[in-house]
Amino acid sequence: MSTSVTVRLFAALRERVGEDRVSVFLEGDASVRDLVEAVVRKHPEVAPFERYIRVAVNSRYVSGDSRVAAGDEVAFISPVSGG
Amino acid sequence: MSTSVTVRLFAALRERVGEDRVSVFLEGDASVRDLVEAVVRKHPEVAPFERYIRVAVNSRYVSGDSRVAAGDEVAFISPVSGG
Amino acid sequence: MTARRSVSLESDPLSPGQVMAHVQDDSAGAIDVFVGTTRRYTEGRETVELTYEAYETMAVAEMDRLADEACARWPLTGVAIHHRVGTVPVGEISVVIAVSSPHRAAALDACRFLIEGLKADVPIWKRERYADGSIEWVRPLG
Amino acid sequence: MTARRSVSLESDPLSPGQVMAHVQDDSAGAIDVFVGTTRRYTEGRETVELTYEAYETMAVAEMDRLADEACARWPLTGVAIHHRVGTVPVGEISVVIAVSSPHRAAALDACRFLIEGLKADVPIWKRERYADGSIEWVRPLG
Repeated sequence: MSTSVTVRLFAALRERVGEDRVSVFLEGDASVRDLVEAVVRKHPEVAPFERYIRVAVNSRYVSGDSRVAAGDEVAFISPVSGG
Repeated sequence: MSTSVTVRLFAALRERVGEDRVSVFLEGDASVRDLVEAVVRKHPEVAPFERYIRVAVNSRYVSGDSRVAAGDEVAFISPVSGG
Repeated sequence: MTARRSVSLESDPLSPGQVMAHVQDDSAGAIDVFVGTTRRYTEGRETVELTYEAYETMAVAEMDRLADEACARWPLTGVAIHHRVGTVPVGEISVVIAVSSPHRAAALDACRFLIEGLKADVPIWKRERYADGSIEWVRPLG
Repeated sequence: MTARRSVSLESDPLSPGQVMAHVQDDSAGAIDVFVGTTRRYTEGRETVELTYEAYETMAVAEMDRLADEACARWPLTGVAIHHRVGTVPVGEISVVIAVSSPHRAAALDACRFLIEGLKADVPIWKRERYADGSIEWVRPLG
């Protein structure tokens, strides 16, 4: 079984990729870590951000072990600078 | 040589004594400690405050060893409660 | 106690007085208000304006989570966090955090917790436009 | 850097916005404002109003000294301390302290230092009038 996951991008990461969302296919029971790797394979320009990105699923930060399911809203959060 | 020193009183201490200033005579080279003792002798109602009072001379807190000179503005500061 | 609560993203200028009004309460003796403004000079470079971009739904959710956590840790009567998005010229306000409590230490501690938490976790990003014409996202790699 | 400075005792109602305006500065990125208000309930007793009495010349001198000390310890761009005297009904403001700095930690630390210093040293005294009719100076014996 393969799922399409769309990831929202913002700010520097959005500009770097040139899109405000990217989609990848994940096989079976994929983790957040698998998702990040799949995005970096498809969009190598994300690589410099990889170690700084936190992943949010449905508006909450999640760990790399978390699972991603079809229908989840996923976002890559590069270091924030509000305030 | 004897000096008359006037001490300003505020708030609870003022109400306790019933006056907003009291005067005492001090002999010679008197310290702040001597002044407090002289006021308590003359106005025994000040005694409950004695250990809590800080003394200000010319708008600055001073230690018990400080000297009091004629013309100084002296005040007894009971525990403050501003803010 | 249930604290008054106001969390929002705003595209119009922020008013500290209005944010403070959200936390005023007869049982509060202390209010602490933190205001972040656009600074003209940073390490000698002149800034003209900042632009804030937010992941809006999550930013509001994170600000709410921070407010929940502050209310769990301190006896608060009100918490407000208002952050601006879009372009903010020098001298204007980007964020206002207001906290009320019966006790001043709680108001001060909670306000600090909220601004530190906001800067660490709330998905809002800042792009700086300098007087020399350059435009940069602020520390995109942490 | 020379910080903007405003220290005063006021018999009219205090406005946090006006006090804050005294410390606003292009080179400040952070402003912290502490507001003390008259609380209705203290340990279950209802307060109707407070009356503040000051040894005015010394109170201003001590607030100035605290501002000097804060400016010596932190890189501040502005310090304002305004305290009300006379009668302050429940819900009104008794004190506003505003501090600005390029750095938020400095603004927060200095604001806390000033309110703690004010409560410890500035010769101002508070008399509480309760709903049950009694009138008391607050902790006259420490």
